[in-house]
Amino acid sequence: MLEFINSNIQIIYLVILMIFVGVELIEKVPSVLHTPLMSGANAIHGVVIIGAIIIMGQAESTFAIILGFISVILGTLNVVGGFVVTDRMLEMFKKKK
Amino acid sequence: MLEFINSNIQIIYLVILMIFVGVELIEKVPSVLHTPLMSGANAIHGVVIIGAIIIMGQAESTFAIILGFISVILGTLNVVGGFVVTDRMLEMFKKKK
Amino acid sequence: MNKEILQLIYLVGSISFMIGLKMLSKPDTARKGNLIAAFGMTIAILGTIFLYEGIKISNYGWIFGGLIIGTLLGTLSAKKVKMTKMPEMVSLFNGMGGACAMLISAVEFTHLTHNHEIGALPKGHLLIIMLGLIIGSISFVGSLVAWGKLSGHLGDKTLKLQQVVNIGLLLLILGITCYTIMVGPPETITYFYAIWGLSVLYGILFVMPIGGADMPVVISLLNSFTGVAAAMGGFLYDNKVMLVGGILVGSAGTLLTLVMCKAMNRSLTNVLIGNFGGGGGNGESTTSLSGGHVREINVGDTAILLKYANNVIIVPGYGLAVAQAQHVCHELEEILEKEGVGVKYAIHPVAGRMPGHMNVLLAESNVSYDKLIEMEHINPEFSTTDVVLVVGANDVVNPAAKTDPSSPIYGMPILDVENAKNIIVMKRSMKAGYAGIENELFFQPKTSMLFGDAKGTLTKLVSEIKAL
Amino acid sequence: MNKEILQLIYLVGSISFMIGLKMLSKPDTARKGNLIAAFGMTIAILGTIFLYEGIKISNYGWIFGGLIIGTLLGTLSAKKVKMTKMPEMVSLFNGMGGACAMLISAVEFTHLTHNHEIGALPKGHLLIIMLGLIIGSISFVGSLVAWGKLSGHLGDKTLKLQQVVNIGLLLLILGITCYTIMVGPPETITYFYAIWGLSVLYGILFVMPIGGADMPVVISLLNSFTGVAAAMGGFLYDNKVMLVGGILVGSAGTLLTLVMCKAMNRSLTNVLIGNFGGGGGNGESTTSLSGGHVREINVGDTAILLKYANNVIIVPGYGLAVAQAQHVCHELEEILEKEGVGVKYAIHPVAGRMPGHMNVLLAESNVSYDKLIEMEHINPEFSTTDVVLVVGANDVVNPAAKTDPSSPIYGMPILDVENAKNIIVMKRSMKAGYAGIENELFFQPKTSMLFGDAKGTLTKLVSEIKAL
Ligand SMILES: NC(=O)c1ccc[n+]([C@@H]2O[C@H](COP(=O)([O-])OP(=O)(O)OC[C@H]3O[C@@H](n4cnc5c(N)ncnc54)[C@H](OP(=O)(O)O)[C@@H]3O)[C@@H](O)[C@H]2O)c1
Ligand SMILES: NC(=O)c1ccc[n+]([C@@H]2O[C@H](COP(=O)([O-])OP(=O)(O)OC[C@H]3O[C@@H](n4cnc5c(N)ncnc54)[C@H](OP(=O)(O)O)[C@@H]3O)[C@@H](O)[C@H]2O)c1
Repeated sequence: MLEFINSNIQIIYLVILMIFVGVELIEKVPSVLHTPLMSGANAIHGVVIIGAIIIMGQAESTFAIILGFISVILGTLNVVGGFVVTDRMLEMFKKKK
Repeated sequence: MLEFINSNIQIIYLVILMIFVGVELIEKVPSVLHTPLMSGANAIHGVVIIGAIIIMGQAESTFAIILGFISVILGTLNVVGGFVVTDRMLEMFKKKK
Repeated sequence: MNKEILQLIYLVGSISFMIGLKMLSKPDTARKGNLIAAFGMTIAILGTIFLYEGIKISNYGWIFGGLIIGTLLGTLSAKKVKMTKMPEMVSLFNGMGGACAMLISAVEFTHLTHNHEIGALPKGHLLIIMLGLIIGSISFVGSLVAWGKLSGHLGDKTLKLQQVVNIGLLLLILGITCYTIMVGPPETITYFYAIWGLSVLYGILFVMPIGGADMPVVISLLNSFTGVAAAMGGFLYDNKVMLVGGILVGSAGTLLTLVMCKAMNRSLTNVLIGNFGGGGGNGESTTSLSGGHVREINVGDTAILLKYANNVIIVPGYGLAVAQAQHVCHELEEILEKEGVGVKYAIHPVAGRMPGHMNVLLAESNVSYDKLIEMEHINPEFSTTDVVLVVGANDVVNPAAKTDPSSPIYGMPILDVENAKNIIVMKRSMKAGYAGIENELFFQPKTSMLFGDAKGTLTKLVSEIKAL
Repeated sequence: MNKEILQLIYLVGSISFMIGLKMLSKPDTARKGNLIAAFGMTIAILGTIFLYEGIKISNYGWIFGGLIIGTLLGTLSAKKVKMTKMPEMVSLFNGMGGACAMLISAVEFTHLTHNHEIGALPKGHLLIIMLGLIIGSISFVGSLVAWGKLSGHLGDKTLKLQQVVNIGLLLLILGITCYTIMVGPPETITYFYAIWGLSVLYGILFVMPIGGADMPVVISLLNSFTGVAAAMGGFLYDNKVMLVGGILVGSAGTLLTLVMCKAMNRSLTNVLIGNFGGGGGNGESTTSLSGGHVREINVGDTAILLKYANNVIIVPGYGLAVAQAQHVCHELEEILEKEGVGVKYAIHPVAGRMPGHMNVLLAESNVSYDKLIEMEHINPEFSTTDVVLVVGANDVVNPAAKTDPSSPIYGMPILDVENAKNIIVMKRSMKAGYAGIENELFFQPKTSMLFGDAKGTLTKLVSEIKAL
């Protein structure tokens, strides 16, 4: 345990700081923005697509190619759909006369 | 440059995240708390005392011992004085009937 | 060299996620923040494709193919979805992310078993892969179920002892995972697929019993799950941008879930495990517990009351969304404004079935943003208001939240409509709202009920006022 | 093993700094937050003493000696300092931290030159050490100067071409530093001491010309400097807790500085380089530009006005602090309350000479926290207030901030005292306040001036009201 903590101390600091940043960013959000924010965060975790690209890029067997291809599509859906939907929601909030 | 960034990438992430945390924490602070907060932050940077302890602990020459001793005293002043002053200020803010 | 540049790109991407999320949390900058995050994502993706070491040239076709298909499908569905179907859409996209994390784990597991002896698999890697698999699967299947419920394809189904089964299942999954990692038995591969299957099952059982109306909370929770699953990818590939994106969303999503629960005055456990207490008043009744009587009003009288009022506050609720009455509601507002009546909307944070539901809905029908006043700011104004028009809202105007400690919604902040001179409530019947409890407001002397579907009634109201 | 435990202690310490700072930014939790940060500091210090590798047994005496002396001196001076002298004290403690960072750099430099050939010193280390030296020295000397100014030992001294000299000096320092690090000349040691000396000089010249009243902003800036200097120590020893503490304070301090400037409607550059524009109205005049006249009132009439008012708002300003009139002000409040007059205090964010100055001052005299109302909340109340008593405030009630775009304070939010039925202004003369500009408020028909030292006048007022 102690050993594990020590060999990963940098990552542990990073993770703790990130959690802090995430929490701080949300604390101030007005309730009107809850849904767009949820949707924007949803798009951001689509960064998992990078993992999909990596496995796709290294795939050799048909199994890996098929799964990789599917996961690239799914990841892209998450990213693109997420950002577009968020943008559409936020478009509605712009002040109108 | 590129090389430097790469060999210190973890630290760079750490520093950026910390800056973010610092900024986020302050953004919400009501003006009443500016002075206590400044004073509390002042106490926290007294963590430099740890450096003073390290040089003191390893000191061999008289020069190092004297400078180390002075810096331990100065650092302690910063830490202890800082926290006590902050506490005194905040004590005043507690609700009174 | 490539590697160094890629690191730098990831750094910029990570920062753009943080800044984007920060800007997303303020109304003025939200839209720009979304674009910044999208920019960071784009460079991170392109950087990975062109600079990541070990991507085989022959696979570029597949990668771009997948990207193009995903982009087309994603853009199309995101563009054409109706505003009221947003939560479903978000849930679906979230599920895609979960599935992606799940598949990555599956592929990486086969790599792992290829390159190492079973029984000598590196424990750290295995743990990360399995966590990614479990969380990703739960998020994937859970999101699909949530989507099904929101769009009405699935009802609430509760097995007997549901909670016991769920907890048992979760323990079983974790147990097998620990055993597999620690001991590294020869059947590791079998166990891996067993864990996968059980996780999928758990995803279904986890979301199935939760009330359809609680879905926004659940979606937010699953959103943060997918974030954590993405972060596992970050650990796996030692990839900072995945780590930052995943963990940011994981922590922000968790807090957002709690904030949403708080706005409804329910605990997360309450949402996940129990449904509301008695649900007594679900039947209809026209006399209240305290003996008050219901006073009905017709469209003609309402029209007169509204036309000659100085100021009117409209309180929209879930019923407005059900009836899709936002456009005619805006029409009513315009006509009244033309007659010199001041009209505002009172927006309760949890009116409707998702946070900001009313804002999104009314914005869709071009209601000016300045007219949407949040609860804290509008509450003091009710006492000087001539007419309050409650359109399909119920719980958010229920005074029991303030007066009756035994009520399930006790403590939830509500709109103080009962301070106004006249209150007109539009709904179809005397049935209860989401919380399933009776509403004393409907029996108060100042309140009149205008029964009927919100859209129909509002349309009639508009033509009546025009005719006056 | 020791090393591992120490890492863990540092981790806990770092987290406690973050949590402490977070709690410090909310009124309810501020005090606890301070204690949590202090706890984290304590374990980090003790951990270093007992677990750091390479601390010689023979030096424990010195270490504990230093700690004990520092603790005694620190506690004593912090306990007995007067509340109004707080900014001085903070400045002094900040200077100690800067000096500590500076000395560490000096010692580490001698280590470096011991262990390496001159000319082959490791560049990275050298850079960190020099930055620590420069920033630490500036912070140390600058804080001392700020302390001197605040406590009145030092006046404002501006050389001709001060800004040019300062910038030149800074460039010189940076130039020598770069040269020394890059080239590694044989005179490295000489250059090092030259840099040290020049930094000390820069610290003096940097703070000297800045107006005494701007010191709180400067202290906040120097505070963040010390944070950065501490972070250099973190890099030097690869010590995470120093890094976290230093950088947190560096970034939080910088933002705090900007927030403080914003509350005064001045830019940081403005504070650091220029003094206020014309400073025209610094002489006395009894007719305003727009022709209004000053109406005087005596203590007797004021007493009657106050006693028979329904509600009174007291607006404290810098003059209250100068006159040390907070206790008698509280006495006045109590007497009025006893007579059935509702009394509140209107707190402007930058009234006085440091943020929260008025809160600290009034709290010292036991004024209840509930009676101190912040600007945004009290502004709507002025229109229903019978008497506003302005005690030694000037700029914060100057309507020019709202009406005169050419005024140096234009755009600063102010207290809307001119909406009240009667305004009584207590000050010694018609002289201007901090911004050096005339105040139309004093010439308005509803305003009466009550000249004299705040403490004396308030004391008379109290006995007059008692006698009535
Ligand atoms: N916003 C969120 O994030 C969120 C998420 C989950 C749960 N919730 C919960 O949802 C509730 C929201 O309160 P609310 O006041 O907006 O809604 P509500 O309490 O659910 O009441 C909605 C009312 O609208 C009426 N209605 C339904 N269809 C209608 C139609 N076509 N025309 C006219 N009226 C119609 C219903 O009465 P009839 O059947 O008699 O017509 C019902 O009483 C709260 O309890 C909240 O905690 C909110
Ligand atoms: N709070 C901060 O952080 C901070 C920091 C730096 C600068 N500032 C600046 O300081 C100003 C604060 O505004 P303010 O309204 O509080 O103060 P002010 O504008 O400086 O005015 C103070 C007034 O008090 C009077 N006074 C001085 N000694 C007195 C005594 N013994 N008895 C009675 N009256 C006395 C002076 O007039 P007489 O000489 O006629 O008596 C003076 O006009 C703002 O301009 C702000 O930007 C604030």
